[in-house]
Amino acid sequence: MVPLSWFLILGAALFCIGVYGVLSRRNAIGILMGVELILNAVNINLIAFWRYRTPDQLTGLVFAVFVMAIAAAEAAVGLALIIAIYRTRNTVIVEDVDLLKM
Amino acid sequence: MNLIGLLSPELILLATGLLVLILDMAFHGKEGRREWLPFVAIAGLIVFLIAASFLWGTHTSLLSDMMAVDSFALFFKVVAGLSTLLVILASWDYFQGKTPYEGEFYGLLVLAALAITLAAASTDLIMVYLSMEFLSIGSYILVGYLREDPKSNEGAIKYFLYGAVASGIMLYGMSLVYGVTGTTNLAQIAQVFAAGKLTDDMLWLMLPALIMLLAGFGFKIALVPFHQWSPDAYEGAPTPVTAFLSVGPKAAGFAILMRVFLAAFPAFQLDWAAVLAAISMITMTLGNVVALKQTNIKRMLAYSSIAHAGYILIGFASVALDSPSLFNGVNGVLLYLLGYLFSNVGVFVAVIAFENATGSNQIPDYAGLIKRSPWLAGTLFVLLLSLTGIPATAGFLGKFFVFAAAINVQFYVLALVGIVNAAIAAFYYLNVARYMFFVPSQEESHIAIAPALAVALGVATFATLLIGLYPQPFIEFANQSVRLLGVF
Amino acid sequence: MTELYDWVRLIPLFPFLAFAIILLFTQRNQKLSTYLAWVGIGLSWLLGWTIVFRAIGDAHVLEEGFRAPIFSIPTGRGLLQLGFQVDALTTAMLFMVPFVCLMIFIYSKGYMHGDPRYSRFFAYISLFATGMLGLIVSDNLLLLYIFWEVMGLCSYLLIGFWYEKPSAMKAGLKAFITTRIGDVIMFLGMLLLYSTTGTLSFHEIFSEETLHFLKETTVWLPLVGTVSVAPVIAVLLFGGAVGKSAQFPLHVWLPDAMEGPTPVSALIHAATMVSAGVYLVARMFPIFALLPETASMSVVAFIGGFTALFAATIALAQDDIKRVLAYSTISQLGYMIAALGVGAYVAATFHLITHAFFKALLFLGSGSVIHGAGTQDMMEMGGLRKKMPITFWTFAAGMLALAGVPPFAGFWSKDEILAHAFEEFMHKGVVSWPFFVWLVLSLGALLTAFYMARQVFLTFYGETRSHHVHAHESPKVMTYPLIALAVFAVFLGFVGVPEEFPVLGPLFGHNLFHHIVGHGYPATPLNWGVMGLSVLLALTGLFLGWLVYGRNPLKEGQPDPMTKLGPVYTLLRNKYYIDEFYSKFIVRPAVALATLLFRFDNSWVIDPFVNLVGKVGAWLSDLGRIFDLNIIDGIVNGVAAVTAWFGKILRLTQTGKAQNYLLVAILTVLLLLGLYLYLPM
Amino acid sequence: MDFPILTLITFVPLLGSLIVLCMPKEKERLIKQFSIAVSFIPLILSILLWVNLEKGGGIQFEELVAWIPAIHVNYHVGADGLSVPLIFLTALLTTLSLFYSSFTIKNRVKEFFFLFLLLEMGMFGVFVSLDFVLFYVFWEIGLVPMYFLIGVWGGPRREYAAIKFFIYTLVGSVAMLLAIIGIYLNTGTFDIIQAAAMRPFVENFTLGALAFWAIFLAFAIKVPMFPFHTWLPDAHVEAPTAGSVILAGILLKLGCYGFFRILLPMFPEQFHRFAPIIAVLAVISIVYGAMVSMAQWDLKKLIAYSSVSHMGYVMLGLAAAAFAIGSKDMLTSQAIAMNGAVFQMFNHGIITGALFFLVGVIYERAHTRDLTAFGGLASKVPYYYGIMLVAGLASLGLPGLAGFWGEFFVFRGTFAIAPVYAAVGAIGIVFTAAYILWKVIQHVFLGPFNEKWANLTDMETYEKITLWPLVIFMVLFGLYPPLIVDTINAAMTRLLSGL
Repeated sequence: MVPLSWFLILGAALFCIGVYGVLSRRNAIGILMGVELILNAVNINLIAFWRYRTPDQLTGLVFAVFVMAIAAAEAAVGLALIIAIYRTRNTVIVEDVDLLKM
Repeated sequence: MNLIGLLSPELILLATGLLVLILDMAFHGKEGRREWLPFVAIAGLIVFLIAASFLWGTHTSLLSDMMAVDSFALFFKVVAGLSTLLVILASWDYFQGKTPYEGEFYGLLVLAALAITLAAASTDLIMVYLSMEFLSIGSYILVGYLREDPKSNEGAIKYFLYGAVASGIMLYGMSLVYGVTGTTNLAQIAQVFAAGKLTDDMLWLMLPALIMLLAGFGFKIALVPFHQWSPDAYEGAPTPVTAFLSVGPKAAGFAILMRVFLAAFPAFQLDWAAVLAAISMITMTLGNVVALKQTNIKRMLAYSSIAHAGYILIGFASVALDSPSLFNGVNGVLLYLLGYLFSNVGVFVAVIAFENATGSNQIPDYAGLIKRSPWLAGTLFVLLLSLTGIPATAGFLGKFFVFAAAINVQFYVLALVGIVNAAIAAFYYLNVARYMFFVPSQEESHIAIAPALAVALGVATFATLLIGLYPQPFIEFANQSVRLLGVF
Repeated sequence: MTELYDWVRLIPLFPFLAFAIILLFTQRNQKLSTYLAWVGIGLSWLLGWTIVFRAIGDAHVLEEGFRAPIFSIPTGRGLLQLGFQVDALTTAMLFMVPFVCLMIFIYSKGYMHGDPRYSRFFAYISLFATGMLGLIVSDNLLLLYIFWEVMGLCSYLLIGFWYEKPSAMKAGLKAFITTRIGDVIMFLGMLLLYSTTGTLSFHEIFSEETLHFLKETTVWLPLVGTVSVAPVIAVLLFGGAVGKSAQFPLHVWLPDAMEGPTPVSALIHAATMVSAGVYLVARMFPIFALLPETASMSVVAFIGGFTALFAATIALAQDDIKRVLAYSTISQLGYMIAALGVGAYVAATFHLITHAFFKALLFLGSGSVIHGAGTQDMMEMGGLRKKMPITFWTFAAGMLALAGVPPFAGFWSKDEILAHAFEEFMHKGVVSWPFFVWLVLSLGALLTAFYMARQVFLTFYGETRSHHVHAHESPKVMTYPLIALAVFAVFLGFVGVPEEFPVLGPLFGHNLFHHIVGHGYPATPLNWGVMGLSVLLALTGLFLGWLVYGRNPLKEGQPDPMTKLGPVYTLLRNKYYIDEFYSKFIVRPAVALATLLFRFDNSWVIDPFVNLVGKVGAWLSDLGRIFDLNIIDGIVNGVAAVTAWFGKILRLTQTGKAQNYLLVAILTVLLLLGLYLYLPM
Repeated sequence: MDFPILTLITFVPLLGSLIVLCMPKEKERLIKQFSIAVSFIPLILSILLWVNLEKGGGIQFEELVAWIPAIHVNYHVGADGLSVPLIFLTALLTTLSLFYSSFTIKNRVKEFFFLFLLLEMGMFGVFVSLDFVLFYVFWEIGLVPMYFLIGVWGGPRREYAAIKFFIYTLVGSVAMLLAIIGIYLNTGTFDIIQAAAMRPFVENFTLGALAFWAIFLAFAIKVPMFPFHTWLPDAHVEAPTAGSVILAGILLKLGCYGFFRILLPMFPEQFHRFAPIIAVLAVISIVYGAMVSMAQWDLKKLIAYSSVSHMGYVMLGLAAAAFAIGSKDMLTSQAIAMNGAVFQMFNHGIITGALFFLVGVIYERAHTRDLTAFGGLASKVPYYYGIMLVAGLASLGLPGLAGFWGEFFVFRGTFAIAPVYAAVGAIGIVFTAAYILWKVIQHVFLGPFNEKWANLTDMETYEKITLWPLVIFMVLFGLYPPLIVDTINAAMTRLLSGL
């Protein structure tokens, strides 16, 4: 069957794409998506590790489930904040949001 | 003690938080402010503290080793309770006319406190993650609480984005840890390493894992270079929230940092201690020197709190739990946090009082404060002295212990950088004092302090001096709390 | 019965009390102040002479000395004992000092009459008397030094007594600082002595074993190397004497000291300050003479001899009646020092005493002249003989004494010095210091006689050379002291007549003076040749003086014949330009250096340091900001470039600010990662 | 110890200051009178202290109460022949300063007297503390009131001077903090006496050297010694009269006291080894300070710099004593040097205190301190002239006045141990005479009268009352030194024999 490392590589790749997205997206929503990618990379890792190392304990699965749940909550809050910004500034382009600096 | 008993503090907080939210909702749209809402929250917090005090001395774990009930957790329960209490007092009439949703604020604050207590108690990576996210999400909302205020929003969004990514990275690290050890329970992780049956390539994975964890914790504590969200968030957030952020999440971050690293990764102490020492030097230096130039007191305090994170980290970087001396590092961190809690929140309370009266956060506007309100100036000065680390104040005790810890493990350089920073810090704290006392102001109008603020200020100042002058009980408390479950 | 000697403690106390009371309470009441001062010094005088006359008959005291301790200061486990004493030398001084002081005190009443700070004057001179009396009765070097300094202070106060006059003010300061320089050297000598022997008490220092110990001990000096300690101590102490006794090169303060009221000049030049220097050398003589072959004696002999001649020459060309006397004082002190330099201990002391009397007389006389004539410039005087007879006759007596005409006091003492020097020379048989001293001093005798003659003729003979001089005799309160002193100036010499001297020798108790102070020192044998020569020189000097100034006295407007000497005259008149030299090469550079240092301190120590703190702080803070903004942006842009590189696939983007932060975080993670991977574990 | 006299001395001022804090600030008369009254209590007690002190009895009047048992920190106070005179000096100068200020301080009276009493407590605390932490606490507490005294009631550049003073001292003291911890970790006690007895650093010289220099820095800045003196001119010049008096009179002594109480007993080996360096710095301080003050035209600055010079004597004596550690036959010279140093500390307190008061007196009237602006005042203000003359002469070490003995003993002790240093240092004596007599006396009082000051008034009664005690002490100790040397000598001999 497929070796563990393939999954890990997939996870790593996904993680990097997520990070890149986070860094490169101008749109706050886009960044949020990048974050989601990162979390999914994590999930892949967790599941893979669970399956290959401790299939008899559910730790990995449970962890993954929690991550998804939290991801959802996080996204909700994030979107709320983005909307608030949009209300006051009419933009979701993060680099325009720079009132606060030294 | 049964499960309910052991969990009672958390449950009480949960109940209080929900109760406040519900009450707020129930009475929504009614005329006038609901001044009594904070009372509910305060009452709840007091009950919480009392309940917590019953757990003194109990050392056990529950929820299948997800959570610990130990002195360490207890200590942070107290920290969380006290800081939240003070912040609620501070925000009493801050929101007047600023937002219609005042009630929720208190609810959220209480729940954030709950998050802190959970974070400090969690002994499993999953639990760590959950509690941290709980705290983070709460914090995001609090920072962005003034929806109409663009600055508030901006602070929130930056905080959020940074936090989301940071937790993502941390999480990736956790997944690796899990992968290597096959467990998420801190104690078991430690056992795995102790057993030493791991292959090298497995161990190799631990390094990125640890670093990623560090990134996550560093974000919470606002360690350089994971600090950059904090000035913006601090400045943007409503001042009471800033006060809370500068203490609560920091404390939680340290709690988790210490518990995870001490409980799960003692095997790697040499590695992470070195990294933490380096980070702590950078952190305090950068925080202090950047603070020098700030003219907005909130921003100045933001950087000063970064610097303080650096000092605190000295203690943990030079942790030596098995050393015969009293200065094992951890108790230094705890004492520092305790003193810092009162001093820093106190300073913020004073800032809020000033802001309420003048609407300004600019340091030059503090000119002639001694004339306008001697007590405000006096107490603020004492608190600033404490932050500077002058003896007879709480701040000195903390510095004393962390420096002692550094010397104890012969981290002389670390201690040296520490004291140099302490001297630099005096510049900007004294600068505020200079305006308050030396510079005459054209504005002579008296500044009235609302009773709630007065109480908060009084408590903070008193506690600062008490800890400074009679530290014995607090030291014992800290020494007790050093006992983490699973660690000796 | 030693009780009497115990009273010696009181001798300095009386004038001190007078000083304190006057200064604190009776400033308003001039009469009362005067009488207080008189009573103070008077009591000291009575007590002093009582002790003297008892001591003269008391061989034990004269040889062993009697000590009256005051208090002791703990020094670690030991004690530093301070006290007073009576011994031979003290007795001799005690005979002179209080009496001369008393005379001057009385005289002052007339002289200072009507001065706005009349009372304070008497307070100061009382303190001055305290200083001198204390000095001569001290039984240890430290106490001596203390009183020594007290006198320095008084000289400062009194010379600058009319401080409204800038010249007086400056003179006071000059006197203090100049003597202070000498004092510091002496201070070091004292320290060396103390730390070598562990004691400062005279009778302990001069005890056999200590002297022996000093003989043995050596000290390492930078530049010089290891030398025997005694001469070092001696020379250092001598530094103090040079300052106080106005010997070359520290003599410059004394002529300027003429700015003070004349009684002060009398005090300083006759009874007290300057004699203190000689007294010190005489007191410490055993140390000087411990190793005669070493530098100690020769230095003393040279300085003394040189000064004696050098000052005498300057005196030739001065017009100020007091300045002439001032330089004669310096010269005479040179005699004493030189005498000590050739070991003529007794002779030096003898000259010290006699000189004190007649010099006091001369100064008070000149004061009386000034008081009468209203000027100090001899060129304006003349013909005062008739108008001020008493002053004239007394002054003349003093003059003859100073010139060394027999049988006046000065003759005997001076002759003893010369004789001793010559004796030494004969004894050695080689041309060395004694010869030099004898030669120089004999020459000096000639000059002395000449300039004194010049002074007298210019002042008292001929006609007054200035229309606004309307002289009158001074009041009795001033003239009586003159007479009293004149008596001593004439007869005092007889106490020191050499034993062999026909008639007079036996008549006056076989050199009484030598019996008092000279035990342990061989009496100088009478030497007719030397004596004859010195008399001859003195008379020649007087004759020349008469030739130039007496035969046909100077008329108004006539130039001083001295001017015929041309450049030499100018040189002498300007005192060899030594003052100018000092101010140019010592004072100004010192002040300049101080200013320089201050500049340094102000702009190179303080400012940079603070500005460093400030600037560095600001700079770092900027750096921090740069770090937080620009550098990060920079990195970002760099990364942006990198992304642009494989942005062929993805759309080229530039990052937003919030993302900068994230970028830093992630870069850090990667950095740490890299570190760990490449650092050996 | 039946009667907690030291505790009373230390904390009565604190109590007083708190009471002052509670008084309404309109009641200025009351505040002033009350503060002065309060300051008399420690004064009387300190006299009792001196009277009851058993000479050579070592540490006495001890009080030992556990303060922070968790880290073995005790409230441990005590006094001996070294500290008692300084305690008395502190009490005396504070009382006089308060009295003087009650006439001269016009604005923000309440704060002034509150802070001043606080300051007094801090100073007492340092002199009585026998526990490092306690010592450090008081050491730092003294900083804050002085910071305000300079910053609020000071001259034109007061803010700069205040912050400079604070930062300099802070830098020093934080360094000391590390050393204190180091000592604790080596000895397991914060007790100064015990720790010293344990000789923490005999086996580890290098570590000891580190700690030594750390503490040295703290004290040297306070003294101040040559390269660290630069905060002093500003602080003195800007501070109000009373502030300068206390600053010069007491705060500088804190540093010297530290050298005697902590550095010498704790690090004999290191002190011995580094004595040459310290001696050189001391000599530089003496000569350099004297020359620089000779270059001043601002009266106050001149006296400020003279302090650098005079404290140099103290350090010289100390360094000399350290020089001879180990050579037993030097004990006498060592003791003499140390006696001289301590005596000099005391003298400098009264003399320079008096001088600063006198500067204040003239400044109150003329509103200038420029020496060139005066001239010939002697006949106009004879009383002032007289006092100034005495103080000045005492300062230049005229025998018969207190100043002489300090210098004499220092030089005597030093000369026997390190002659060259003493010889070079002696140059300072001449310059001191020069700047006192030439700059101060001559430019202000002598010469033709400057008509500008035609209506200058002589000293007021309150000014006389302020200055007489100091003058009396100058003369008293000048004429009969055993009065104080007995006390000091006993303590010093004990201290030295302990090394």
